[in-house]
Amino acid sequence: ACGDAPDEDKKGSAKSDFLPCIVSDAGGFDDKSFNQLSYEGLKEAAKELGTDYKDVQSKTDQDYAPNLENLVGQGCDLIVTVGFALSAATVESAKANPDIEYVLIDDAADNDFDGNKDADNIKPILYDTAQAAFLAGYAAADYTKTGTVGTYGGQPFPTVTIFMDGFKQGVDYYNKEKGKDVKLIGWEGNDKGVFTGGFDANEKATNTAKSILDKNADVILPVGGPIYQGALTAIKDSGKDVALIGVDADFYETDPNTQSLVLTSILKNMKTSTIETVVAAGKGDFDPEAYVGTLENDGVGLAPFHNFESKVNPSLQGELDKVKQGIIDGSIPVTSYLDK
Amino acid sequence: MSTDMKTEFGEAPKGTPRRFDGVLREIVAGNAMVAVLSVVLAMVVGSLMILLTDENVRTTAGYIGARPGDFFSAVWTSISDAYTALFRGAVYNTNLQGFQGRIRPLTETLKFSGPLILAGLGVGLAFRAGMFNIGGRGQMLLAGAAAGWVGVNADLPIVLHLPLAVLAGALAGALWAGIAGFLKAQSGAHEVIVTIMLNYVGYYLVFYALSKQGLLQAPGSLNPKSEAMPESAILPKLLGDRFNLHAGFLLALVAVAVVWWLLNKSALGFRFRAVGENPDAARAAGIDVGRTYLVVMLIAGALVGLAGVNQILGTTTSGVTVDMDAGIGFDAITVALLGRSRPLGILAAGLLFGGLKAGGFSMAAAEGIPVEIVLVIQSLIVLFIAAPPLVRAIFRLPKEATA
Amino acid sequence: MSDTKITVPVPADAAEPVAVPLRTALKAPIMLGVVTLLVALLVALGARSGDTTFQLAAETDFFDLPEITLPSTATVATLVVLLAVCTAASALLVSRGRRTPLWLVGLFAFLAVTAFLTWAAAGDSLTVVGLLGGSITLAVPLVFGALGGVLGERAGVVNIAIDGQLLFGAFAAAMVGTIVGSPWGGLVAAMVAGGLVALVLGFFAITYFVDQVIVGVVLNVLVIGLTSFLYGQVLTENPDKLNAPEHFSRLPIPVLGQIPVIGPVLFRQTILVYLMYVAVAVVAWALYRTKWGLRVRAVGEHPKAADTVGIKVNRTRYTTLLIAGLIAGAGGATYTLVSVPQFGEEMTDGAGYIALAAVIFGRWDPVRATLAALLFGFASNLQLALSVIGSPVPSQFMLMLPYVVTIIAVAGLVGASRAPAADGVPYRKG
Amino acid sequence: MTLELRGITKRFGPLVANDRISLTVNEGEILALLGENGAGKSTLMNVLYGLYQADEGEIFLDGAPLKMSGPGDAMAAGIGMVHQHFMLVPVFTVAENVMLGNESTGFAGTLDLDAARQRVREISQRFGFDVDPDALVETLPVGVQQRVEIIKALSRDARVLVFDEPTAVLTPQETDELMEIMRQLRASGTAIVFISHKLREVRAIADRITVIRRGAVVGEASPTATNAELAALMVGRPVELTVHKEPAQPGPDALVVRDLRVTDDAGHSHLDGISFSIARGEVLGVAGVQGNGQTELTEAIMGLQAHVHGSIRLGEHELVGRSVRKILDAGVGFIPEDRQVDGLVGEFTIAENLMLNRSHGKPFVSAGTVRTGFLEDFAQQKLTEYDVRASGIQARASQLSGGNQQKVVVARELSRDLNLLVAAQPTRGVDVGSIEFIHKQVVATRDAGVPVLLVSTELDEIVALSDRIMVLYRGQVVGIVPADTPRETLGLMMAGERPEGGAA
Ligand SMILES: Nc1ncnc2c1ncn2[C@@H]1O[C@H](COP(=O)(O)OP(=O)(O)OP(=O)(O)O)[C@@H](O)[C@H]1O
Ligand SMILES: Nc1ncnc2c1ncn2[C@@H]1O[C@H](COP(=O)(O)OP(=O)(O)OP(=O)(O)O)[C@@H](O)[C@H]1O
Ligand SMILES: [Mg+2]
Ligand SMILES: [Mg+2]
Repeated sequence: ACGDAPDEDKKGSAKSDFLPCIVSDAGGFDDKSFNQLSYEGLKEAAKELGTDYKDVQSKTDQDYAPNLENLVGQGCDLIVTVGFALSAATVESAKANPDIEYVLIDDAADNDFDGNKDADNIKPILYDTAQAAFLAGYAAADYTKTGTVGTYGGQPFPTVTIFMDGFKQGVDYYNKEKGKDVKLIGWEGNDKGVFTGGFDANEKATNTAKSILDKNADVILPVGGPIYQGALTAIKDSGKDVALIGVDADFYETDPNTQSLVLTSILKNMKTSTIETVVAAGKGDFDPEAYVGTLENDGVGLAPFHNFESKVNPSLQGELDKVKQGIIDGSIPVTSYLDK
Repeated sequence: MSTDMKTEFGEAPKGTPRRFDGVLREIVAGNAMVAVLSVVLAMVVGSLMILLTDENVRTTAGYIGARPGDFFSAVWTSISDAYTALFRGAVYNTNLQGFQGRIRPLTETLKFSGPLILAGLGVGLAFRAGMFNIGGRGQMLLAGAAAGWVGVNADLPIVLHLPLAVLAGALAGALWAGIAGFLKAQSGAHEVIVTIMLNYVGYYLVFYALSKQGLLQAPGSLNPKSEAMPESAILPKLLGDRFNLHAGFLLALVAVAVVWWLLNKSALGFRFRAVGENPDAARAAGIDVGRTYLVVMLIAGALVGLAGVNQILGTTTSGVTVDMDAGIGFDAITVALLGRSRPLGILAAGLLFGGLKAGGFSMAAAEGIPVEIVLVIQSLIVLFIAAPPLVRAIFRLPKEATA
Repeated sequence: MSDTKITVPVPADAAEPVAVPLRTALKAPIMLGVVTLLVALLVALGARSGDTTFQLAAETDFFDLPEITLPSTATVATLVVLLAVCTAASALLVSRGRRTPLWLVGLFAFLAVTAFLTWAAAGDSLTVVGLLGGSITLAVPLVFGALGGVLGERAGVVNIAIDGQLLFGAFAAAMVGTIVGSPWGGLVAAMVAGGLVALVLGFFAITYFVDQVIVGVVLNVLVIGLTSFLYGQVLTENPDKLNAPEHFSRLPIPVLGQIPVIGPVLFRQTILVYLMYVAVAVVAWALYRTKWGLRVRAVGEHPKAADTVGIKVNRTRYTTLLIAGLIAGAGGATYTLVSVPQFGEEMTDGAGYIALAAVIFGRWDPVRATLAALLFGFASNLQLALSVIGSPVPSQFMLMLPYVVTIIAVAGLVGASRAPAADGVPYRKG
Repeated sequence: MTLELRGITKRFGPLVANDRISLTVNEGEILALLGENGAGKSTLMNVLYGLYQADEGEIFLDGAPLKMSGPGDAMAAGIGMVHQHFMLVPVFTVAENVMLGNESTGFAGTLDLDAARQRVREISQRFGFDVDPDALVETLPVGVQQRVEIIKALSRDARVLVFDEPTAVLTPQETDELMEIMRQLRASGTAIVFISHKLREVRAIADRITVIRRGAVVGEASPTATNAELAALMVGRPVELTVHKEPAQPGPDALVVRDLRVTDDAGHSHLDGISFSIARGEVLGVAGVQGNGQTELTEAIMGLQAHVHGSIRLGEHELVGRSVRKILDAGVGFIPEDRQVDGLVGEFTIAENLMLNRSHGKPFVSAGTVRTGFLEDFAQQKLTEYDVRASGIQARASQLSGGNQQKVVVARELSRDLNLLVAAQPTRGVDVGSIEFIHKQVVATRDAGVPVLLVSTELDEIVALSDRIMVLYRGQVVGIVPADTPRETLGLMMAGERPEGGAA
């Protein structure tokens, strides 16, 4: 079918000449995780600013430097880089191009470990996800009927294990407070835990989830992009009543397939942070100060129960609010790799 | 892939190694025309994919009946922009100021081709002795980890430190590949299986080392990554700090020369080729076939190892990661095959692939064209070059007289 | 002509016999010894107390099977002794010039695995059914891929493109399965996709005599490039309409599924697993028992001989390759129609290369290749099961397990294997 | 029934393998084709059998033109062929090989192996063969494999049968049996084309003889012609058919083999305690049907066998347990029985093949580098000396004809100082001209004082060259006899019968 020709080229519309850009890590922009959320944030910010944007995906670690270099060559004014893996390349590029603003997601940009970021024009954006995961752990422990909850990750990266760490602390805290003995499968701390070995949704992910369900867990927290798809399959296959906990974004909204399964999600508001940072930079207010998302500043949080509202203990939400308060005021300590 | 077909069966084909050759020799015989046309053909297919990604083309296609001119000009712009970006990224960038800036892409191409040539030599050399080395990934990882470990932990002046780190890498690569050679020699274990498995084992081994304080993980860090390399262990830049091209490329050129000598002039290479072409005759002529498998894998592993060294001490000096092989271990197979397992062929194939890689980054950044297109173009080039009669038929060239 | 009398050989005088070691036969006892030592070392260095429980029954079982609880340390110690006995038996046999029988190796493997499990799962319990059942699911794409590989190579075409066939199959299954709205449509599409890759392989390798290794390796790259491209450009544009296939769900077989242990392991699987059983049986039967199979094997062993009896060599190779592609493609469907309900870039993660290893490991025999794939699946699943229990070994070493097991098996037990004689050699007529 | 080839021309690139050849074969007649290596005999037969398409010319069966697009058509027309290089699948059983392409099937394409077995038995019975239908072809001695080829051809009721050098691998007895079969077939009306380099056989059985040289028919000969006449016609010059040699001047024993035992990986015994010695300047011929341990004997001496017990002493050196390289360095020259498998690297040039077993040092290698100049001079010299017909020293070995390949191997082995020469089947498949040359070289080597171990299935060759003859049967020495022992006695010994007067 042939449509009508447009009267005028739409590209001619007025634009700011600010050019924000983004580089993914090896996971790509469809990782259902931080690359995707940051990318969506950048797109939205560009729309809000009325500017063009450029994006490139990396396939391997060796792509970061050339990708950054080529973006610099394209005249980007701000470059968002996603993930700790890009840290070194970002620092290098930032040092070489002091006029360009950089936003590094999920890493402190401190490769010499002196406690300070290594280039002034980088804004590191970090999330103390353990705090939110702590709440999820508490909720899971309260929800479980079998007395067993489980988790598994893609690979033992700190940005992954921080979820598992917080989750474990939440379960432990619940056990201590309530004198219960809810068991956590899949994470013992110190890198000992269950990992699929990669961030692909594949049979390994499914089987990993299945093994955990075999141990009688009825709440499961998969951490690492699309590997939660494996849990979906495993849950459906098992025919059991198992609840899923999402990560990064509220699964209830981002993946409607999960609506009947998702107990809650551990939120990392990367989209919002990206939008805010990029829009501010576009308006000339780039603030290179590091940002750490916490429960207090709503950088991290716990999603609503949605369909599970009726299935959880009526008192749970109240307890969670109290725990959250405790974490914010420091009376309930939550540790993570960010405290070093 | 066996070689123990015995006598009496007349013309029953013997062994594999020759399979890597017959057709390949034809490639040499085929003229440069076929090579050029293969590239053209692959680019044409690439163009179709480029068009698919271009929104302008898609929208104008929507009203092609109403204003076909729009469509065709969009098509033209799309393709020419893409390949211009490829050229600008790989050879010469007219957009930049000054000759130095403009020629920079060429130096990037050379930088990218360095490890491809080194690893390609490793795969190709093993091929010549009848060993199919799919273990480039593992060998690069182990080599990079070893070089990185020496880089981070030794405190020496550059004249000692750098060679020591390079050597450590080559040695680690050699040992890792040597396992496959050793097992083949000792128990006949098929090198294809062993090298594939060693890729994974090597990956997790390096991963473990990178996750362990005191082994390779940067002190105080929790990420699976080592410290950055110190100045004294970094391959020097060849054209000053403005260019990324480093001495790894020289290493590759030297390796080409050495492997050329090895294969064509040395007694050892003579034995490699003899074993690769006919292990039975080699054995009857007093050549220790098992030992040859081991030796060739050691050298091949060292070469692939140098590709890993090139990455850690040259291209990405910010530290060892589990992803540092960047698929080069597998690309090397294609490079070696395209280069017909001959050193100069591998040099040429490595340069071509290096250029496509450099250009691919530029296409992605400038035109938003997915880098997968480069993969597709690469593989099509190899396929077409390997099938001259097909290319001739497509372009209706006269048939070459069969030898 | 000095001697007219017939000389009869004199019996040997004291020439001392110099024996060259029976290397091939010695491999088995050496390997068994190494494994025994490793297991013993585990116990010595990492003694773990507590009981180990093996759960035999699945929860939904018809019969109630008891759990077996064993004192960990004592059991492992006993098993190590048994392992040592097996090793000694093997060494004894070899010293008498015999070979180590397969059943002994099998028994040894069973004991070694049990010992390892008992040790690793001390203080915890292990679901045997889950362990075995999961092994099968993990092996499904490998088995299909290996069958495809075996068929191709039996006809004389080295099929390195298995990975490409799996990946393209997975892609087609996801996309078509979603569009058609039925997993069956997806399965058919996956097979067609695998067949397509095979035909391209045939086109270059058979018609144009291009080196089969080159074509195979390159096709894998090409398929990665194409599927990743289409994924990024097409599937992600509208994932709900293009990349959300409906699933094959589990389909327990009524009576068989109720057999203790075997039932839940073998007969409470998805339709693809049952298809796999059928495929293995049919391929094995067709290859060894039918006219077609005889011709395929002839073409792979000695194409010229086949030609002289009027068999169309290249046509046979094409059809066999096509069938191989269809089978491998079906294996690809597992990724998107069983494992997870969507396609992801490079989601086969090199499984095709593992399938290739299974082909060689299985000595180009469909049943043996299947067993090799199952061994790999078992080792992978063992790794998972143990890390879920919370094994004392760091996760990276657990993840290495299947690959290390394969190397040990290939080096220790299989050794040199002989491919079809004409494997990889293009056939040109005079 | 009459088969007629008219003006057949077949080219391989620039090479004209068959140049307007015309032939006729009639029912109940044996036509022999003679010609030196590479004359084009097999090519012509492959055209006849549909394996090759002729560039020009036609084939007529009973006056009607035959359209041939493949062997299928030939078989359908009743043409069968026993190929020079066996067309058997080594890993198949006899029955499977015989049924291949002509399978009887049951339900759903299932093979009917029983029918095939039955057919094998039937034909075996008719011609008095002893062939187990279920034996794997690769485990069979070549003589039996030859029979399988024949059964295969007969099982399709061929009216025209082509035998392309069927006797190259047979013992005298087997050859006689084959001749008998051919006579039987002729009597039953089959037309036969018979190719052989052995003039004696040709004269014994042929009704007519056609001689081909360089692709073209050069003449007809009658079976009554003398060997010398036939040879001259074939080669185009007079050929010396008998080996002239002086009586041996044996020196002290140089090679002493004591109680040699060889087993294979599976533990089967191939040599069962054999002992013998060879003196300097003496040729010991090893006769025996192939598969009775000859291969294992030569390979054991060369260090190529894995499981060897006993003693092989060459002068001061014990050879058992040494590496091949050390054995070669001890001055042992080796002409392997299959030049293409063990003797040459096909993809290597002639020059490279000439240095194949001396790649570790002088004179071809110094400081790890091949001395190219030296090698080329050397190769050039050997090319002339041994009259190797090739485009040059850079020609690949695989491009040479069999006779010339054999000359390259012989040149390599004889161009260094030897203390022992092991020659296995040195003239297999080689034409009379080249045989003459190789035989002279072997005698010259002996006369230079080198002990020679000669293994051949060709009794003529053994008798002509040897000073003493050792007969092997089932891995044991039946006896060691003088060279003038009657052929009948040798034949019986090869069948395992101990000669009279010899103690066990
Ligand atoms: N026969 C052989 N088969 C395979 N590899 C060999 C053989 N001979 C030597 N090599 C390899 O080539 C290398 C250098 O060759 P060279 O001839 O110097 O060996 P070599 O062992 O020093 O010789 P020699 O034993 O005569 O002293 C050796 O170190 C060895 O790795
Ligand atoms: N497929 C082929 N391609 C190229 N040349 C060939 C081919 N087959 C045979 N030739 C050449 O054609 C010529 C005739 O070969 P042919 O095999 O017919 O000889 P022949 O008379 O049977 O010799 P022999 O007595 O050694 O068996 C030889 O020069 C040979 O090298
Ligand atoms: Mg810092
Ligand atoms: Mg011939």
